[in-house]
Amino acid sequence: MHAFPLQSDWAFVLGSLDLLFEGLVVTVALTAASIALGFLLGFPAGAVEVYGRGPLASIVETAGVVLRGTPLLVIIIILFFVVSVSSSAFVTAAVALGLRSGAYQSQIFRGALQSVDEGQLEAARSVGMGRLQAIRHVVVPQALRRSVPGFQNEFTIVLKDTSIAIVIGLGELLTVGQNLYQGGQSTAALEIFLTVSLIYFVLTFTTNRTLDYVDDHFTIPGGEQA
Amino acid sequence: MGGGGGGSDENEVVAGTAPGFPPFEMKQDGELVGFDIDLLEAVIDETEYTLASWKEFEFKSLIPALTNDNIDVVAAGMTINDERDQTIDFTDPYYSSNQAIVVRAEGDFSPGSLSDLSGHAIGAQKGTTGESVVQEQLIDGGSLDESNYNSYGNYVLAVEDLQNGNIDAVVIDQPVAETFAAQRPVTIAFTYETGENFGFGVREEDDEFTQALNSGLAAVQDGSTYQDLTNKWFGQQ
Amino acid sequence: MGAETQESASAAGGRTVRARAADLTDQPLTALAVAVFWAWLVVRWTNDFLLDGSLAPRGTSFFPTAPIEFAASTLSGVAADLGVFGLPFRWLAGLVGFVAASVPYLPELATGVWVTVLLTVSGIAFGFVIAVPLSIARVYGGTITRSVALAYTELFRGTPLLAQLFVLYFATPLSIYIRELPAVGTGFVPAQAFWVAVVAFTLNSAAYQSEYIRSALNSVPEGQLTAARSIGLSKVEGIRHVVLPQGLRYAIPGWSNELVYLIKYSSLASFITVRELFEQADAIASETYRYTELFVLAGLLYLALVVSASLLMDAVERYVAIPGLGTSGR
Amino acid sequence: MLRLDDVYKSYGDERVLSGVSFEMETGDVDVVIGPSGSGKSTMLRCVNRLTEIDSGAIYLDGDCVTDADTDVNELRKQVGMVFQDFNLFAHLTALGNVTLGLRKVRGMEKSAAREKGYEHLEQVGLLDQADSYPAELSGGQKQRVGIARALAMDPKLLLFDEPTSALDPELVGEVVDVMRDLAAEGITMLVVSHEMGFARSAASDIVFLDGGEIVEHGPPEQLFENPRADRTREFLGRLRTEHEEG
Amino acid sequence: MLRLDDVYKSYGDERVLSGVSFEMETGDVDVVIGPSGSGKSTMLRCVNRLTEIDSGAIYLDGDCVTDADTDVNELRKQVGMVFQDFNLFAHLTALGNVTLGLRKVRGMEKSAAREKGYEHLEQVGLLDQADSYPAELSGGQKQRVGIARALAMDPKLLLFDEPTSALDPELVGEVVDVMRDLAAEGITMLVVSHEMGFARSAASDIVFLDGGEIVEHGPPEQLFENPRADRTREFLGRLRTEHEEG
Ligand SMILES: Nc1ncnc2c1ncn2[C@@H]1O[C@H](COP(=O)(O)OP(=O)(O)OP(=O)(O)O)[C@@H](O)[C@H]1O
Ligand SMILES: Nc1ncnc2c1ncn2[C@@H]1O[C@H](COP(=O)(O)OP(=O)(O)OP(=O)(O)O)[C@@H](O)[C@H]1O
Ligand SMILES: [Mg+2]
Ligand SMILES: [Mg+2]
Repeated sequence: MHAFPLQSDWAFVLGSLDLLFEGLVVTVALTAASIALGFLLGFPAGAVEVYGRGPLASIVETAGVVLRGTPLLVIIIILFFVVSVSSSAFVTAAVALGLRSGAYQSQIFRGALQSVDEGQLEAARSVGMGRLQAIRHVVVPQALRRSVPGFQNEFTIVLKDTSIAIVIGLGELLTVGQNLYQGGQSTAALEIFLTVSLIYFVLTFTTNRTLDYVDDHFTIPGGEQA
Repeated sequence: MGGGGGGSDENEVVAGTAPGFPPFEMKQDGELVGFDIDLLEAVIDETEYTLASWKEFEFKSLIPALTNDNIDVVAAGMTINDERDQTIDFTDPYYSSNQAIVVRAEGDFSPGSLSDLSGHAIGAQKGTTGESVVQEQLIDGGSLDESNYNSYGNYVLAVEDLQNGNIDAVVIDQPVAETFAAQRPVTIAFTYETGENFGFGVREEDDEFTQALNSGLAAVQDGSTYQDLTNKWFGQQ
Repeated sequence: MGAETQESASAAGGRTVRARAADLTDQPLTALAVAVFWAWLVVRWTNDFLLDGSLAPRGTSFFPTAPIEFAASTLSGVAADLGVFGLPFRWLAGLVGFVAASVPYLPELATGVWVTVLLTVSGIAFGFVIAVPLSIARVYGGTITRSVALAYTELFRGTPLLAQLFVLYFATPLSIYIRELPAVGTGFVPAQAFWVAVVAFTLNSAAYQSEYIRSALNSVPEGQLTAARSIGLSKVEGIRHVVLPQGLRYAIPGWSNELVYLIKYSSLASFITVRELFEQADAIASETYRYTELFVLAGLLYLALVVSASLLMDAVERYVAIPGLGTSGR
Repeated sequence: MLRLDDVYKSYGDERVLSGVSFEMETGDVDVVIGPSGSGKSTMLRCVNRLTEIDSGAIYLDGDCVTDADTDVNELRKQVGMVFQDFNLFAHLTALGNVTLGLRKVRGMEKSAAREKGYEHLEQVGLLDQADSYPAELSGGQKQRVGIARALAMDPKLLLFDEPTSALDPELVGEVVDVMRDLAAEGITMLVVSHEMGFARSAASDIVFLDGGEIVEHGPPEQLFENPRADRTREFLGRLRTEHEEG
Repeated sequence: MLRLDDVYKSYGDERVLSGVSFEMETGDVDVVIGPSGSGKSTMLRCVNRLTEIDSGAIYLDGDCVTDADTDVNELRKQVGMVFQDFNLFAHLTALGNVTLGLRKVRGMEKSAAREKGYEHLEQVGLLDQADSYPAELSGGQKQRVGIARALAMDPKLLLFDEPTSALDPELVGEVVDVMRDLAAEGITMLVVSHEMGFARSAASDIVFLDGGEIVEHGPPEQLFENPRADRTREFLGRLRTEHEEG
């Protein structure tokens, strides 16, 4: 077998932490922007899929199927080179991730809305609330709580998938890492990848724990179901 | 200038490159540096245009980025060839390079010509001349099976895989090969004369800008700047 | 009572979910398109891999492009003649032109689809084998097995797949071992990079699958295991004969999602030189600069794969359905 | 006050109500009994239009409520409903359950709604549990919150659909006691229930529904002691052997 | 045949059984009654060791079953259990539910297991429903499958934990009839139930449990007509008003 091909160069990685941090900031900003856009698209889309009918519902469903069926890599490339939504790599990546996340968030919210017992809606209607009122005051508050675990998953996925923005050269964490070992100063590729992975891991782990905490905080005492 | 560069000024241009191609362009301490970078800046200084900023892409994304007005000029060690010329235009050549065939230093595989490569696993960087050489001279000629060719997003990964033993040779631009040979346990087995030239890539319709770059380039080459930059970036040879 | 309401509510929810997926996938047009897609693939693969190009030389399309191109130019001619009113024809011409431009690339993309399918199927299948014990360890294991399983899951879900691919391929000697194996890299058996990708997808997917299965196991009412134990089955037997058969059925919808995810994420294997669908499209595009056609085409092929997978999983779910049990129910 | 006039209702091919007519006066407590699937719940749900009827008409205080242009939300303010499985709003406390309608439907101020909410929780003996969430309450307590929620809207008529059948035998008493109190206060109620104790002591009339038709309708003494129809006798006989045998 | 000897059991700080001792003979049918939370289910579950006791001992046919080295799977073959909410295996047909234990525990051949399975389904009057899945059965039918499942293992003793309390009033009869038949066949049963009809007509003894202690234990006539303890009288009084009042 060949000698282990990668030379160990942790000092280089340590010296480059400030650069990695800049990449991290881009990663976090991109995640936040994409999740927010995804929520703005996904929540109404989920509601339309549950309560909507007619052409709007089928348009939303079809768009969801297409977005969920296409690899993010392809979506990003198409948005950047074919449709050219923006000359900014950041905006393009945020739109691509946001659209796709919206398609998935719509499913999370749809599932959560549907899991609220039919009787809740009936009970709300039978004290005289209108349909929208009943959805707004009774179904949505319960559904949002139930969607926390799915949302947590989605958050993790988006955070990690920001790394795919490397294909349009966005200077996020992984791109910065790649540039480091491709700069001719050091070939510490493994060290860089391990470091970058560790940073991602810490990010996902802490966000998940935070969201767990949020989940606990909003949990209705004694369980979810009446 | 043409669209997307983002410069509000008519004469501001945005340049695109693909770092990871030392010594032509790479990132050091977060800064974009290299021969192409210095050269294009010097050339543009000679014109009435100003360079607003640099944008970074993967190499293969540069041409679509140019045609989509994301950038106005490509400076990325890009070889002038017919296929590219159908899509974009090039300035006059600013550097001549051949392809080097790089193998493991301690390995027993030491090819002397392209035909020796047949039956071996070969790598190159996606979208580069090296890839075209493998494609046109070997695969299309039937001496190399398609499945024996690996294409990489970047030279560094190709050389990594060469050291790993997954491929037996990498086809790569000569100056870059020399940089690697100096740093890694790899060596240049032979060079393949393509007589290829690097040029800056520009949009087909931007004739005015192309002419400006050409005269700027001539000015830089006539003065001492070009020689200074060659010494700075290829000095160790 | 509470548990029962919850159960039936989620069952009802599950039914609607399925019904909706079926709405889209049950349309005869979709089914027809998927059938044509697979017929083409199977013929193509047979021709390329088994018959050594006897129907059509490898890399050459089954369909001639000239007539389609002709149709496109005729249509745009008509559009030009009609002026403003020619818009629909211009659209149609664009569409037909797109088809004409795409046809020559289809054979090479079909090879990419083969690799993508093989990668996905191996990843999901091997991943499943790891995921079942992993999820059982999470639900029924002791402190140690539980934490080992948890650590595994957190590690593989917490780091980017791209990084996992990189580490496995460039930083471990895995590819060196694999390339010594017989048949690797010959005929329709892909080379070592592919198998490294299979390992990565297996390890990664096992983590995700185990989560889906775990929550499905949790949704099997506790009373089921109690009842199993009260007729004298041991804990392991009770899990094996009572909890798993139900839990795996509950897991089907989540598991289908994971399959779809894997189809799409398999495009990341291009990063370590695997010539799957995306890499194939990308390689052709960087040669021909027909980015639009190739990426849209690749997107459509992925979509076809994803829709096929949903149809398949719908069928599986219907096939194993038991009245009143979770997913598709009565 | 409430009048059903030849009401028909089918689900698909299955006829569930076929020509149901009956009437009750303000202050009446009518108890509906009948075998499972006979259409009891459906009849109740038609009154507040959770289910739409196919033909016939339903009048509340002389107004036809089954007209297409009746405001259903307005109607439902006047007709409270208590469900078999409570359907309390799971994300709200007992007080929240009672006040949600007051605030969102009646548009009451928060403090006024709270005050009225406490009043009705007291009425069902649950002042202590005002801040508990549904999951923290026993079945009997849940159902009493359900009753308070309906009462808070000051309905003209209260509908109960098997309010005790989801309760443990020992908790039934709590809810029956509350219902008995309401009856004594003169609140008009239409109750589906097989609690014979309640039916005998509090009902003005018993309605026996079978196969979507009213088989017999009369005061409890008559219907229990001296049923006219054979079907009624048979049904009562079955109820009795199960509950009181031995 | 079954003897509990000073059995104690706590969950955390909460004592659930405190010094329970009693005995029953082969062929006996003992019915356990008592308020909610008094430890009835816990006592039953201790007998087949679904719950472990803290101290004391339980003997089945003279063998101590609460020894650490007793084979619990062996024990559970001898002690069948019927659950309040049935706990039928949701993925198996009625027949599959009955035969799973025969095949996987007893190691019987498929055909022999089927034959025996059909036999026991017939015993509970469900031969027709052998191929139905639990979700396709009514509550009463589900519970009868539960009984057949337990019977198929030929247990020495059958435990019933409130086998009818999850059933609609009209379906209770089905299950009570089957239990009465089993009692008549001389099968030893320990039954937690408040079905007074069954208790009066089929029980050998009634056990009244309250606060984790056996308050009274005796034949039904004595316990129902002439209870010695005040607590028993009070509890029976409450049961009666609810079920038979009016
Ligand atoms: N939404 C519905 N869709 C189809 N059929 C229904 C629906 N609701 C009720 N039914 C059918 O109508 C019939 C009468 O149902 P209903 O619930 O009114 O009976 P019920 O007398 O309340 O019975 P139970 O005592 O079991 O509650 C039943 O056969 C039932 O299956
Ligand atoms: N697994 C457990 N963990 C903690 N406490 C428990 C557990 N099981 C039962 N208990 C408690 O033990 C006490 C007795 O419970 P048990 O179920 O035996 O009562 P029961 O007489 O069967 O009541 P019911 O009539 O409501 O079924 C209750 O206070 C209960 O909360
Ligand atoms: Mg009903
Ligand atoms: Mg109990």
